[in-house]
Amino acid sequence: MRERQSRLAEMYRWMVLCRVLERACARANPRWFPAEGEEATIVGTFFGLRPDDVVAPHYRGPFVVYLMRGAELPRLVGQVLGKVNGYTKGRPTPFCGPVALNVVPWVAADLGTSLSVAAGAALGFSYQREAGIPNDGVVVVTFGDGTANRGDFHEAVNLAAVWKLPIVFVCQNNGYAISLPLPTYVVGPSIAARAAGYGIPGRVVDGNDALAVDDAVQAAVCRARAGDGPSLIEAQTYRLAGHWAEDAATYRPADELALWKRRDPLDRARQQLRAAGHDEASLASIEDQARRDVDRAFETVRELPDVGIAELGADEAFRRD
Amino acid sequence: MRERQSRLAEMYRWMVLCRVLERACARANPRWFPAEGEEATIVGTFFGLRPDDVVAPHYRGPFVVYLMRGAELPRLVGQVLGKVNGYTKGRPTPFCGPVALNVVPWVAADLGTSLSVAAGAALGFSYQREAGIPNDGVVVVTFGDGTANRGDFHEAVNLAAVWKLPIVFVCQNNGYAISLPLPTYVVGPSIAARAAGYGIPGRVVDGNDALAVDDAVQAAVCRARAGDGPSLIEAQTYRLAGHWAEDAATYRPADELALWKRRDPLDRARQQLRAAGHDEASLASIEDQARRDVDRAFETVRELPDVGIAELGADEAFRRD
Amino acid sequence: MRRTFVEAIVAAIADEMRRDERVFMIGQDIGVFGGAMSGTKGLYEEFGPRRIREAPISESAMVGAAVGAAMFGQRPIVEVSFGEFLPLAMSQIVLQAANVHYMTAGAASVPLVVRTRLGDGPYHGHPQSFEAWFPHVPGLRVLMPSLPRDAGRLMRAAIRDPNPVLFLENMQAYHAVREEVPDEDDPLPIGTARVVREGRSVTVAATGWMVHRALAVADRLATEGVSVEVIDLRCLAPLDLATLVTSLRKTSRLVVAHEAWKTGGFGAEVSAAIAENALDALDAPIVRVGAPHLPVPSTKALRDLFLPNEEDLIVAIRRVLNY
Amino acid sequence: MRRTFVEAIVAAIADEMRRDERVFMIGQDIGVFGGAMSGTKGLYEEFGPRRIREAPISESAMVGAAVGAAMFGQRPIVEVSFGEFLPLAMSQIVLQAANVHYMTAGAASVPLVVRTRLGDGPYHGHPQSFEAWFPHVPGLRVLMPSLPRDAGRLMRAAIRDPNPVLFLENMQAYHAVREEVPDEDDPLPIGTARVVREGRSVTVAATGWMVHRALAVADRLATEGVSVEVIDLRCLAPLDLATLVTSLRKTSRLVVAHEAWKTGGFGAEVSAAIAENALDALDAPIVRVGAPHLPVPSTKALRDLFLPNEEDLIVAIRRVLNY
Ligand SMILES: Cc1ncc(C[n+]2csc(CCOP(=O)(O)OP(=O)(O)O)c2C)c(N)n1
Ligand SMILES: Cc1ncc(C[n+]2csc(CCOP(=O)(O)OP(=O)(O)O)c2C)c(N)n1
Ligand SMILES: [Mg+2]
Ligand SMILES: [Mg+2]
Repeated sequence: MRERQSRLAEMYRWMVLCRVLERACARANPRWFPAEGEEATIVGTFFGLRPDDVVAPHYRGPFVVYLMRGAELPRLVGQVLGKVNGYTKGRPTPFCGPVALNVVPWVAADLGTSLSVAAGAALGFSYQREAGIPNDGVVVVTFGDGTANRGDFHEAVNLAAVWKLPIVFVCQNNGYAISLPLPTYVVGPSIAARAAGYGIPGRVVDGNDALAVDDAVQAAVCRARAGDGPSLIEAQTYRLAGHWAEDAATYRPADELALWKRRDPLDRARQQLRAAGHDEASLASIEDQARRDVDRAFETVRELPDVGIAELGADEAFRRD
Repeated sequence: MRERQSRLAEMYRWMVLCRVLERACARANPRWFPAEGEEATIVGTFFGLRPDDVVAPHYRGPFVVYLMRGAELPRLVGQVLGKVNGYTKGRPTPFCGPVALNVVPWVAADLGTSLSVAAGAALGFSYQREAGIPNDGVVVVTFGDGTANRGDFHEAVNLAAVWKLPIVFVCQNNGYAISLPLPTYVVGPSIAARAAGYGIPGRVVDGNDALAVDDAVQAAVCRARAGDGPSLIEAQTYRLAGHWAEDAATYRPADELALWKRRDPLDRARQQLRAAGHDEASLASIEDQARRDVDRAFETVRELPDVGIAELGADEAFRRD
Repeated sequence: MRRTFVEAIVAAIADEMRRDERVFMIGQDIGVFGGAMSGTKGLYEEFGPRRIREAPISESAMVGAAVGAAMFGQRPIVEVSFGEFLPLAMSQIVLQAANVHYMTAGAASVPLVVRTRLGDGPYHGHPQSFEAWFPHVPGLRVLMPSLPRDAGRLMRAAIRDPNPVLFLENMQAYHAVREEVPDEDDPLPIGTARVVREGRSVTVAATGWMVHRALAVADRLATEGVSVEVIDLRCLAPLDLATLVTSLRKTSRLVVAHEAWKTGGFGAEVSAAIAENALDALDAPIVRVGAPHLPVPSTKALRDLFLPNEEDLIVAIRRVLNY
Repeated sequence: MRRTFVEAIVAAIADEMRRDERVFMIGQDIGVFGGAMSGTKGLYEEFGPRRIREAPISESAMVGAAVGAAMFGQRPIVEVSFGEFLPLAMSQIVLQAANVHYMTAGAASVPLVVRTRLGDGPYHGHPQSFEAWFPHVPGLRVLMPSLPRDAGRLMRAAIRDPNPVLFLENMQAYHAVREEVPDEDDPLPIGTARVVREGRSVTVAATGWMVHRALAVADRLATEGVSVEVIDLRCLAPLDLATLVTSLRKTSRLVVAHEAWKTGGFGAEVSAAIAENALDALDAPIVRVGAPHLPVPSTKALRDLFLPNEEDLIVAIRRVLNY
C-alpha cells in the first residue's frame, strides 16, 4: 500500500510534467498532437520499467516517456522547435524518440506498422533467451484506438502470441481518431476483447487512474518477463484537446467534453495523494517545478540554431562501415 | 427434417462431383491445389444461395462452387488445361471464377486481399439498400486458416462489422498452411473466437459434416439478409492431399492423416443418406455420373486449342468505352 | 468562379455525385470534419453519411472494398488521406484494382478513383511522393495535375473512367493556386500533357509543384533571353509522349522535374521514353531534377533544403543550354 | 563445388549463420519443408527452429519484426516466399527498414535481408517482378544476381551489410544454372555490375533471366559478326554507372533488358542515367526490352508470349545497330 502510494507520487510528478510540456509544445507548434487528458495512461503504462526494456510509445504524448527513460528535456524541446540539439537532427517527425535509450523511433508516420517493429525488439529478447543468454527484457508498446484497426495490429499481436514474445500491447484509447468517435470504427465490446482471439490475456482498465493502469501493465510485464507471452491492455481515457494543437474539435459534443474534464486524471491523482497526506504546498510545488523546467528548456532552446544543411546529412541514408 | 435430408442429398451430389473433379484436376495439373477432404465445408458453405448473392470461395476447391453457380464444367476444365474455352482466356490463375455468375474473381494470388474485395461486394448491396432500392443480396466468402493471419483479414472483418455489411466469413480450416500445422500460426482457442473482438457472432462447426456447415452458414446468411450484419464461421476440416498435387506432404504425422481419413466427409454423408433410406445403387450412380461428366469434359477439352496470342489480349489491360 | 486547386476538385466530385448516384466516397474524416486539408469540404452536408462514408483506419480494406463495390456496379472514390499511406494499400491497388479487367477477360472492370495527397505543403506531414511506382503498373491510370481547372476536369474524367485511376493531389498547390473554374466543366481527356508556357530554348517537363517552380524560373530566365517551354505532364499514365516530342523538335533540350526522389523517379521514364523514341531531337543530355537520395525529412528547414527548388531548375537548364 | 543458383544462396546463408550467431531467418515453410523451391534446404536440419523461424502468413509483421530485431542487435533474414507478396510488406520495407538509419541520425541501423523470388520459373506461380519500385527508395540496397557464384557472394555481402538489403532471386535461374562455387567464398562488394561477355558492337545491360537470354543472343549474333557485350547489372541500387559508361565508350550502343514491365521499369533508370551522364557516348537511341503493358498472365503459353525473349532482344539490338 505504502509502495503504491509512493509509486503514485512519482507518477504524479511525471503526469504533471507531461501536461505542462504538452501544453508548451502545443503552443510552440500548431501541428503538435496534444496528449492532455491521457497522462495517467501514458505514465501509468511506462512507469517502473528497466533501462534494458524497450518502449514504443504512441505518437500522442511520447515525450514524457522519453524523459522517463532518461532523455534530456532540452533535446526533446529542440525537436519541437526544429533546433540542432534534437536527438534526431530534425529528420523524423518531432515526436520521434532516442533509440539509444531503448525507444522504438518513429521513423515514419503511417500508424500501425511500428507495432510489429516493437514485437521485433521483443523477438530479439526471445532470441537470446532461447539460446540460454540471460535476458528477461520486455517491450511495452502503446497505440491508439484508431490504429487498432490497421491490419498491422492483427499481424503483430498474432505473431507475438504465436511466438510468445515478451511484449505488452497497450491501447491508449482516447475515444477518437481525429474527428471520428470510437463507434465509427470499433463495434466490439472493447479493443481488449480482441485478445481472446489471439489466445492472450486482455483487460480493460480505467485509463484516467494511473495506479490502475500501472497495476495492470505491471502484471502483464511480469508475465512477459517470466516468458509467458504477450498481453493486450486497453486503457480507456479521453483526448481533452484537439487532434492537433490548432484543431478546435467542434465535431464532438460539449457535454462529453465536460464529462471527461470532470474526470481529469491529474485531479484524480491529486485527490488520491491528498487523501494519502500530501499537502497542497507540496503538490503545488510539483507544478511549479515542472513549469519552471519546461519554461527554462524552451527559453534556452529557442536561442539555438535551427537545423540546416549539416543536419540534412546528404550522405547519411546508409550506414557505412 | 425431410427438407434437410433432401438438402443433404443435393449437397452430396456436389461433394462427389467436387472430389472427382479435384482429383482429375490434380492429375492434369501438378500445381493444382486439391481440396480432397474439404468437400463438406465447401459445398455446405455455398449451398442454397441465390443467383444474385455474391460468392468468393477460397482458392482450394472453388470449382464446385462455380458449378453450383451455373458455370459450365468444360469451361472450367479449359482453365486447368490452358485451353481457349476457359472463362478467363488463361490470364489469371486457373482457379479464378466467372465474375458474370457473381463470383469474386481471383485476379491475384496473394492471400487475404480478396476478403475486403468480397466485403466491397456486400457494401454494394448495402449501398443500394440504404437508398431504399430493394436488395437483400448477401456475400459468402471463404478463406484458409493460414490466411486468417493476414492483416487484410482483420481490416475486412472489422470494416464489415462496423458497416454491418451483409456478408458471411467462413474459415475453411484444414489444419495446414502448406507445410505448417495450425499451432504454428494460431494459438487462440479457435479462429471463430476472433469474432467476439469485432462484435459479431462467431461459431465453430464440424467442417466434415455438410449439414452442420449448411445450418450454420444459412443462419448467418439469414442474419445478413435481414440487415443484421456479418458473422464469422470456422469450419474445421482437413486437407487429405498435399498442398499441391505433387506435394507428398511428408511433413505431417501419418496417424493424423489416418484419423482424418476415417472422418472422410463423403463417407459421413453417405452414412447419413443410407440411414435416410438411399440405396447403394443410387449412391453409386451419383459417383458414376460425376466420373462420366468429368471424364467427358476432360476428353472434349483436351482437343481444344491452347490459349495463344489472341488470348494474350495485347490491348486489354484497360476497358475502353 | 475562381477556385483554389482543392476547391476545384471538391466541386468536380460534388458535380459527379449529383450526376451519378453510383458515385460515393470512402475515407477518414471526410464527413463532418471536411477532409484532410478541407479536401471534402461541404460534401457531407450535401450527400450525407451514405455517400460520404467514414471508414476505420484500414487503407487496405478501404481500397479492397472499393474494388469489390466497383466490380459489382458502383463507382467509389477512396480517399487515402496522404500518399505516405499508399504502401499500405499497395496490393489492393496493384494486384486487385489494376488486374480485374484484364484477368476477367473484360467481364468486369473497376471504375474506381483512389485520391491522395502528395508533396510538401502547409500541412508539412506525410510528405512522401511515391508516384513513380504506379505508371509501371498496367491497368492503372495515374493523374497528377498542378492547376485548379485541370484538377477539376481530370477528377471528372477519373470518376467517369471505367478503369482504376490514381489521382495524386499536390499539397503545395492545394490552397495556394487559384484560377477561374467554370461550374459545369468538361472532363479532360486522360492522357494529355499541357504546354503551360511556350518557349524556344529548352523544354521543362514537370509535375505537381515543380510546374509552378518551372513557371517562376521561366519568368526569371526570360529576362536573360532564355525562353523556357514548360510542360505540365498532368497524366503520368498514359504519358503523352507526342506533346513532349513536338516540344523537343522545337527546343532540342529537355529538363525533367519532380519533387520525388530523382533516382528511379518518374523522370526516368520520361527521359528513357525520349532517349528511345526521339534521341535525334536532342542537342544535349536530358537532365533530371528531383529530390536527393535521402529519406524525406520532416522539419521545414530541412524539407526546404531537401526539395528541388528554382535554383536547382536553373542549374539544370543552364547545363543543357551550355552543353 | 558445382552449385545451382539456389544452392549457392543456401550455402552462403548457412555459412553466414555459422559465422554470426545473430543471423537468423523468418519465413513460411522454411523449416522441415525446406523452403519454396528448396530455397532453404538443409538449414532447419543444421540450425533448428530457433534460427529458422516459421511465421504466420503475415508478410508485413515478418518484415516489421525483423526491422525491430535488427535495430536492437540481431541480423535477420526475412524470406517473403514470392515477389508477388512484396506489396504487402511495402510500408515496412520502404518507410521502416529504409528510414531507420537516416531518421535516427545514425543512432540505429537495420542490418536486414529481405529475400524473395522474382520472374518466371518452374513454379509458374506468383510471377510478379516489382524490382523497379525499390531502387527509388533511399536507404535500401537492391540486389538481383543472375549467376550462382554472384548470388552466393552477394548474399554474403547482403547479410554482412549494416543496411537493409532487398535480395531478388530469379526463379528461372534457380535450378537451371550451375557453376563452380567455392565453399568459403568472399562477399562481393555491393554496387558493382559485371561484364559477363565482352563485345564491341553493342552493350546489353540486363538483369535476372535476361542476362542468360542476352548471352544466348550474343552467341547467335556472333555468327553474323555482331559482337555483343553483356553486362549483368546485379546491383540495382546502388547502380554501377561506371561499368556501363566504360562499356558504352567502346560500343556506343545500348540495349537495356529485364523481365519486368518496360514502362516505368528499372530500365528507365538505367537509360535515364546514361542520357544524363553519357549522352555523348551514344550513337543510337537507348532501346529498352521488357514485358508489355499487361498484367502478368498465368498460363504458361501466355507467359511465354508475354515475357521478353531472345527475338525481342535481337530486334532491339538490330534497331540500335541499324540506326
Ligand atoms: C495508416 C495511417 N492512416 C491514417 C493516418 C492519419 N492519421 C493520423 S493520426 C490519426 C488518428 C489516429 O487515431 P488513434 O490511433 O486513435 O490515435 P489518437 O490520434 O487518437 O491518439 C490518423 C487517421 C496515419 N497517420 N496513418
Ligand atoms: C500473402 C500470401 N503469402 C503467402 C502465400 C503463399 N501460399 C500459398 S498457399 C499458402 C497456404 C495458405 O494456407 P491457408 O490459408 O490455410 O489455405 P490452404 O492452402 O490450407 O487451403 C501460402 C502460404 C500466398 N499465396 N499469399
Ligand atoms: Mg484515439
Ligand atoms: Mg489451411
